[in-house]
Amino acid sequence: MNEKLAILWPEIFLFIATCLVMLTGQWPSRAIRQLTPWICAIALTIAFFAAMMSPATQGMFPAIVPYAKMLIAGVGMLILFLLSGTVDRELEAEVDNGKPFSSIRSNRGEFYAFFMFSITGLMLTASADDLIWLFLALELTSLPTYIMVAISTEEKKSLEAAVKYFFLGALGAATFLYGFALIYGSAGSTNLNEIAQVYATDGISSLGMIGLLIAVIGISFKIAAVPMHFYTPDVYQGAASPVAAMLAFVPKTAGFLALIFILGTAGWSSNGLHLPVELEATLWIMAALTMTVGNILALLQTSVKRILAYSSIAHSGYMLVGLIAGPGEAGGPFYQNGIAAVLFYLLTYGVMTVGVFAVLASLEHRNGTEADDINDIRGLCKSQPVLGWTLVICVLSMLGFPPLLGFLGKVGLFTSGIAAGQYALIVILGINSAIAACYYLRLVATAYIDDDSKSGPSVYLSPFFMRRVAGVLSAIAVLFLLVFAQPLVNGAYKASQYVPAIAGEPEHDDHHAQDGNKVEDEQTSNEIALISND
Amino acid sequence: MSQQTVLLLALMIVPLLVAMRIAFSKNPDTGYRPALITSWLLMIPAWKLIADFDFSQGATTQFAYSISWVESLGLKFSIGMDSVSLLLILLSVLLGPIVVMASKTAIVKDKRMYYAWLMVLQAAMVGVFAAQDLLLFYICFEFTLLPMFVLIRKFGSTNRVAASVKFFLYTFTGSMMTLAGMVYIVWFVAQPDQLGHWTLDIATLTQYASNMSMGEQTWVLLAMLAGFAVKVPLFPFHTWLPLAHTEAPTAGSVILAGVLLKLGTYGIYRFAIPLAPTAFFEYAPEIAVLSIIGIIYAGLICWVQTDIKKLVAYSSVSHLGFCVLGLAALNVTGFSGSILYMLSHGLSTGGLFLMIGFMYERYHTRDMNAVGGLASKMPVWATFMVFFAMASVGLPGLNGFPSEVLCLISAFQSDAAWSAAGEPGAWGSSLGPWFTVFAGTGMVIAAMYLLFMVGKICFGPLREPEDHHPHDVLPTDLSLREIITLTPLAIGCVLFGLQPTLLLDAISEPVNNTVVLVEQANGLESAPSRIDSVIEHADEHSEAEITPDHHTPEGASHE
Amino acid sequence: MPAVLSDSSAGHGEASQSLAHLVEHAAQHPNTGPKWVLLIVLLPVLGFVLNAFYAAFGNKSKIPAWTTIALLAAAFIATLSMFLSYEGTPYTVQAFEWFNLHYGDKSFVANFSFYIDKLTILWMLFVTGLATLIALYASEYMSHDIGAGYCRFFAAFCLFVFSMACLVMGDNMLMLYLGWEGVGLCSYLLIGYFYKKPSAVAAAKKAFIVNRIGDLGLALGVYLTFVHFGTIQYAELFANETLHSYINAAATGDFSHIPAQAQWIALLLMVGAFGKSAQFPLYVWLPDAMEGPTPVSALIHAATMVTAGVYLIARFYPIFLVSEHALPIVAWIGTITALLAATIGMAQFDIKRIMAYSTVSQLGYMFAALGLLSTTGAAFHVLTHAFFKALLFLACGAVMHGFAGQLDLRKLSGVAWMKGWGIVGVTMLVGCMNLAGLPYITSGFYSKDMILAEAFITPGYRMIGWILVFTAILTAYYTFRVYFRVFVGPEHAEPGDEHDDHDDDHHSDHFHPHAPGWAINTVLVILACASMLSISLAYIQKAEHHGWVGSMVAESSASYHSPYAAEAHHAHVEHADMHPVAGPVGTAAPGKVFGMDAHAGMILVSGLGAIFGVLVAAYFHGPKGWQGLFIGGRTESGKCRMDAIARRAGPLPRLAENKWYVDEIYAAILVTPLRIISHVFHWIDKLLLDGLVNLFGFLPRVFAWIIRPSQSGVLQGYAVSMAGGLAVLLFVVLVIVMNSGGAA
Amino acid sequence: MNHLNHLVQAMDSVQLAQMSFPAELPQTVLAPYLFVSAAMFAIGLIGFLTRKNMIIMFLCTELMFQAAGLALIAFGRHHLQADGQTFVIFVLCVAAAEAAMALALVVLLFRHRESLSASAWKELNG
Repeated sequence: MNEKLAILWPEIFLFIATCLVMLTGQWPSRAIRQLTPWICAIALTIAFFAAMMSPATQGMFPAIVPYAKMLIAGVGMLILFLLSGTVDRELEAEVDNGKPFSSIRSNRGEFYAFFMFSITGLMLTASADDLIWLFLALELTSLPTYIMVAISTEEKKSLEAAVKYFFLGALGAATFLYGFALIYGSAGSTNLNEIAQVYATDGISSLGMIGLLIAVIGISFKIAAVPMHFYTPDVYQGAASPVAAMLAFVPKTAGFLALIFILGTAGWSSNGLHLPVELEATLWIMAALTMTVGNILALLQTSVKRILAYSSIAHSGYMLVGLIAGPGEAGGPFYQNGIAAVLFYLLTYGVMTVGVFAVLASLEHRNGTEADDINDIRGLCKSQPVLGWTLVICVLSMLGFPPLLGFLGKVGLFTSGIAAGQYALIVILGINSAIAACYYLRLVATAYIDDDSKSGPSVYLSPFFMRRVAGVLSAIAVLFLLVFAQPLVNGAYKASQYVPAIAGEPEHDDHHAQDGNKVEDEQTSNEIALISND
Repeated sequence: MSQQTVLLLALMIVPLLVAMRIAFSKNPDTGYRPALITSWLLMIPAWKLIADFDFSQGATTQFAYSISWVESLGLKFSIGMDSVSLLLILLSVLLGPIVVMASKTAIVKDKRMYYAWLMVLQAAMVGVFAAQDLLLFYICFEFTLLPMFVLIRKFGSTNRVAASVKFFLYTFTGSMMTLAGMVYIVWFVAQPDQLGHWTLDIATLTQYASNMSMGEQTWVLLAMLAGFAVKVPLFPFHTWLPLAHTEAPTAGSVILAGVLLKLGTYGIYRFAIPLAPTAFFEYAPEIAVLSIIGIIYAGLICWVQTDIKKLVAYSSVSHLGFCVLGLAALNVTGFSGSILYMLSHGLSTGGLFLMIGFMYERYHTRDMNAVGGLASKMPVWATFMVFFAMASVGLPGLNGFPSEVLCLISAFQSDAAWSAAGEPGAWGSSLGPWFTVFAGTGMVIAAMYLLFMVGKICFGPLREPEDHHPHDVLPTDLSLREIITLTPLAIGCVLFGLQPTLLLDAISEPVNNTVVLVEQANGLESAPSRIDSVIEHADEHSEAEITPDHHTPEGASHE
Repeated sequence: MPAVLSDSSAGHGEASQSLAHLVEHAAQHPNTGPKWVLLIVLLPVLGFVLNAFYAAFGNKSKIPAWTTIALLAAAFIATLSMFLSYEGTPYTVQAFEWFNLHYGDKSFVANFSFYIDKLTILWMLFVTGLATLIALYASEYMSHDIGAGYCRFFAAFCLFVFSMACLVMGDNMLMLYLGWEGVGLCSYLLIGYFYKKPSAVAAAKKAFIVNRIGDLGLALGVYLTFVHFGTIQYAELFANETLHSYINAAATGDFSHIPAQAQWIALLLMVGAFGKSAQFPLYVWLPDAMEGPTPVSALIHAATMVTAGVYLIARFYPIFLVSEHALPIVAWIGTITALLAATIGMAQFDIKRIMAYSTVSQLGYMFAALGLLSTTGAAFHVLTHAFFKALLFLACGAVMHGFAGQLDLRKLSGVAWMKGWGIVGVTMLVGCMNLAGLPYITSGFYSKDMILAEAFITPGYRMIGWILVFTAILTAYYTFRVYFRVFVGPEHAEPGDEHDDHDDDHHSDHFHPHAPGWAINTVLVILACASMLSISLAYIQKAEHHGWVGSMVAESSASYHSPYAAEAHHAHVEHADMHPVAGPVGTAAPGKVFGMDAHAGMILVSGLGAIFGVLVAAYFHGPKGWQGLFIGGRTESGKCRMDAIARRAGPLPRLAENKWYVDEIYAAILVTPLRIISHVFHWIDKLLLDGLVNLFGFLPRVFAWIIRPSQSGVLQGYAVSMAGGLAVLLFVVLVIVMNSGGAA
Repeated sequence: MNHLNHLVQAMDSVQLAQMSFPAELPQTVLAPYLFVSAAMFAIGLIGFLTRKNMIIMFLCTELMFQAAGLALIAFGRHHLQADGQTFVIFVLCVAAAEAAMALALVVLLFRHRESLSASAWKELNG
């Protein structure tokens, strides 16, 4: 119990902060109202360090928690900056004009609270070891985002986005819930480790396999993978850019963590280092379709947000390759560890995409509507050099242009895919990166090169400084982490360490003896040995 | 970290710093002066490097420097150079001031952007040739795309958007495959029954790669060629080049022809051949056939061009065919010849592009029907034009000739049929006389189209566009600056033509090593004296330096 | 008979060894010659550089000419002293390393160094000598270009001499190739000298490209030599044991043991020779080359460059000997060319072109000589021809210069009688007599006779002999046709349209020809004397060799003594009858002419033939009176007896005048198809290849258009797609699993 | 540790179950439950796909949730565990939360467009 508590400190801090935020957000005095985001920031910081301290757990992914939560807290911080000023804009304006503050009309409290809830849910997903927990965490992650989409702007399109997102989300949730049910039915336990144990011992029954498939496909709604991707562009376009950025990162991360756990139960150990053929086939098709569909549909878009939405679909496709490749042999190096590649790529993707959305978020038309059309960023490098370069850097990084951060992430996927023998998939990945280059280059060229500056700038800086800070921070991160990528890669590698369940109880020891070169391994094995003794 | 290493680093870093300095300057029209000064100053470290390079051990990686970057990926920032890299680096450094000077009047707006990217390109090119780490090579290899993309997209002529996109996407697609192939090799070498750990060090990889099975090598070769053949460009993959060349600004064309195309052949020489020796040996005839088709096909296309820049662009397709032919011959003559070609082609074709650029600045057309007979109006220009055309025809005594001869001989002597007939000359892959005969027609065709070009643009009655009015800055004939720009190239052409043996000596050892590598991988018996001599060298080296960067390929010959 | 075989083959064994012996020293001690020999090469280079500077600084005087003349004269003197100081063993002098590629036991070495033996000296003597003279001539002839192209002309002129020197003196095949292409370049630059004239540009291009075709053959020959013998340096090559074993085998006509590689070398080199020396089928460039200034035509396209092919074959005679088919082909091609060119020459009206075709024809004789195993004959004819053909061209040039570019023999008459043209007339007569080969008094007669005789001596070539005799008659005819039409008879001259826009000072209404100045006359006189004096060369050292030239050739790699000739000579001297001897064309007895010794017979036949040709020319073209030898009937410039016959002869004259439409045929069967193919390729590239690329680039968008409707924006639609997708996915996976067989 | 706890939980859940049900549920009896739950899921799905009214669509999702719930209970009973039921409790809570959210959302939407039809909202597409 208490060792489970030990890894939950970040969530606890976040929850406390959430409760505070609900109050302060509605507070009549502006000073305190404006504390709200800072409280979140402090909480995220604390959570970050708490995550850093959190110990290794037992089970399949003993070390994933710290990295995952630090990643979430880190990118969450960027998103938090980005979210500033999303809601209550008119309200505050009125207050400036001397109107009294009416807490009824204020959304700030809920908004930040929902954000914190979502982040909390995400962290809980990272530390989940039980189907129930996983289900609740996923729902906690996604439910608040529905509302955030709805209230992110005053326009109708947000509502449309919200309704689509909500209903389809419910559908997806129902789907993977049903999958969970079948898994539980087949394994007779809701604890992931035990499920893995059962599957390892007496094989995966076809009931369980169906459950796994349905669960995987259901969860793929969160990562916006084919065939569950349809909502993505509409929702991203409908939501305000900051929220869209959050949607690009938070549910995706949750989905991938959940997928890692679910697939972990099935294990990457059938016929060599592969998933069971059904799962592998499913994911293979999903990966191939996802990247292709995402990229080619992005080619036709004129709305930057839609382009980013489709590119986020494509990136999910890339990351699925890592999932298929799996962690490789126990204690194997980074290059053959697809999970590590995915965890690293999640980080890089989060940073890059926040950067691009931040640029969009810090531009707006005269009437306050935010920039979206590709012509809005034309000649940005001239009119707004900082934003322009942020855009260029982050987009190039998304394109995987060497040597930027995105390239390193992609290399990880390449190596793991090759090591897992998924050559066809890697070729598809390569071709898709080339297709993607087409529209990423369009963005770069529009912002940087093709400035036929006949018409003056159609967009203006939005008054929220923190958004630009978020953008610049992520751009800097893309450049800075590219030089100092090693600790991150290494962190991802450590986090991805996978302890496959072994048929039958007693063999724990010698199993761990045979790849006992990792510290985490040893302490887990000791604990397990201790348990199995008494 | 020795002083030379610092200089080598300077060759890469100084341009980058200057690029930043230019990019962050307030005035959008600065850049020419700093870029010019830098590119001239870079000559100093370059010559120092040449002076300090120990040519007696040309195959050894000298001035090596390595610092870990992403250990988990095995990615190191590790640079150094053997004689081949050294020469190619020199070529890129030499072209630096030339392209800058050539751009003075051609670029009128956004100079800041232009010269900044030119400097970045400079750094990237040096990086490609200096890289001793597979991934680092790939990074620089790819990175050259971006500056070129900007140069074409921003400073190109009418059809620049399409050109830039095609250039970028075509090469990018190919090199993604290359990346996959390279990763496969690294993964293979990392297998426990091979080296056993993940390394990206080229020399180390070279030792183990040949253990791959034929099938594996074939796929790897295809993957790598996908990138390199597009870059060269080899026959069916060349269509991006004429477009890119015609649309690019003069400096862009010069660099493209001078260095960027060589990345492809360099990649084949440095990676495709040593990392997939058996497969390359197996498919050398097919590759050679492609290159020969390229020679003839592109040559004939040149013959019917009216756009002079397109003509020269196709001519480089045709010329690079010889280069690849030499590589496909897989013997010392071939490798020497085609490395010579890499170096010399840049001078003559670069010169031609400069000439065209200077003409274009004055007449704003590339159509040889609209403008021609300029000899009577611009004699100096015409003289240079004829000179570079002749260099490009491969006139003996000028730069084109030695490389061409060696490439053709190499194909001629490398024929299994020779040895089957018990006749001398059998050596290398199985190409044979017919390859030389057909490739040789390229000589005639080259004469055909280049004289056609010269005859139209230089000779005959003077033809000018109706709306032609003299340039407001430039004189009618070449200005002093332009002559100064051309002179180094012209001198280079003559030196290459008269002193190829200096270069041949410089590169002989690495070339010999590569040949030995290929022969051993294919179990060919090769002149024992050769192997012995090379192995001694190897021993000297292994005493000289033990660090892993300094594995020479024939290290493999020890086990 | 076997006895004969054996000892003759033994004799040949000695022969090959003598060659080995000759080059042995040079092979073992390379680069031991005196360095000052390099001057011969360096002085022209210096001239080139200086002239380039003059051009750069816009010199407007005759200084370029004087510089050139001085330097070339110096080069000639250097050559002369090289000749005088030659001790009988070849040596090499190295300027610097050029190609030096060692790999293991092989090595590809071709240094920038020079191989001096008597063949080299022979060629260099007349190259530098004539170059000096013609430079002097040009200094006046080109004077109307002073300030414009003057420097350019002399720069190219010097460059040519340099290239020619490399060609002749180079000590390896790559140096020869360098010179080979170098002279090609210079002829390109000089033919295209009047670059504003499209015809000149076209001619220059044609010359270069046709030559380039030959060069390809040469290059391949060089490569094959390297592949087969492992060296391309003369000394090593000629000392090569393999080669000698081949020679000894071939000497008895036994080619069965000589590998095809070795036999191919000669065939490939031959192509190069045909290109440079304007042999059929590659001769078409030479007549067009007359677009260049006349001195150029005289030096490059008559005297020196075009003999490079002869030099090539002579230099590599050992290699040609070991190829079964090479020499016969050379002989026949030479003969065909001689005849064809002569027939065309007969029908031309442009005197310069007539000279051009006669050049082609005479080159044909030289090749025939080489094919007929008489290197001496070839070399001798090269030498004599160099003098009298240069003379003829320069005389024609003087006319052209004086009559504003008028070259049509129908529009000129009696030039010799005009004021100041006497020297031209006389020297022209000398040249014509030599070309016609009038017996005993002309050097052309002796050199030609040597060739004809060989044709009859060498078994199996009698046919060639008769063709060449017939050609000799034609030669005499068309040569004197020119003389009788242009230089004698009633004085008449129409000015030509200026061939270049430089001096339009005089026009037809008040046209007065300006007679040649001292420089031209001097040169003409010198050349006339030279071509007469070179008769003596036939007699010097006649005893041991075929004259002086023979002695020169005998101490070089071109040295070859035809066993048939030897037997014939032996029989002639001993008054014995001839025995069959073994030789390259098999074992047979040497031939006779009308039962007498071939030489004696030929003196009669060819002498009479020449006289007959002259008489015919006189009858048809000669003016009334003694100028027409009393048989001529021409009274005005435009008309002559020939016209009537030509009219009656039907299409033949027109065909001949239009060069048998060879150019047109080439255009039809080679150039046009090639252009069509090129255009096809161009479109293939544009549409097919680039189209495919664009298609692949476009394909993603197409797919996007196809699947875009799935993003309808309707909630239900999405839901349906999701559910459908899920179902399809599960189904596909089911199928896959079924196929792979292993459901978990 | 938590293995231990879990064993304990499993133990008393078994006892608890045996108090109410003497014997564990055999496959033959389990099957109908699963069939019903599958049917519910299918009905919910079809309803979701066919009906335009957003409230009804939402109810259909509820139906699908409960289908999963039913399956969970059946399995829990089958394995003689309380986990199934526990899970269902949570599912119910989440469903409730979603219901609240859904109604709020629907009301909001209805305010903007006087219609409950989901197909009224299709500006964002492509």
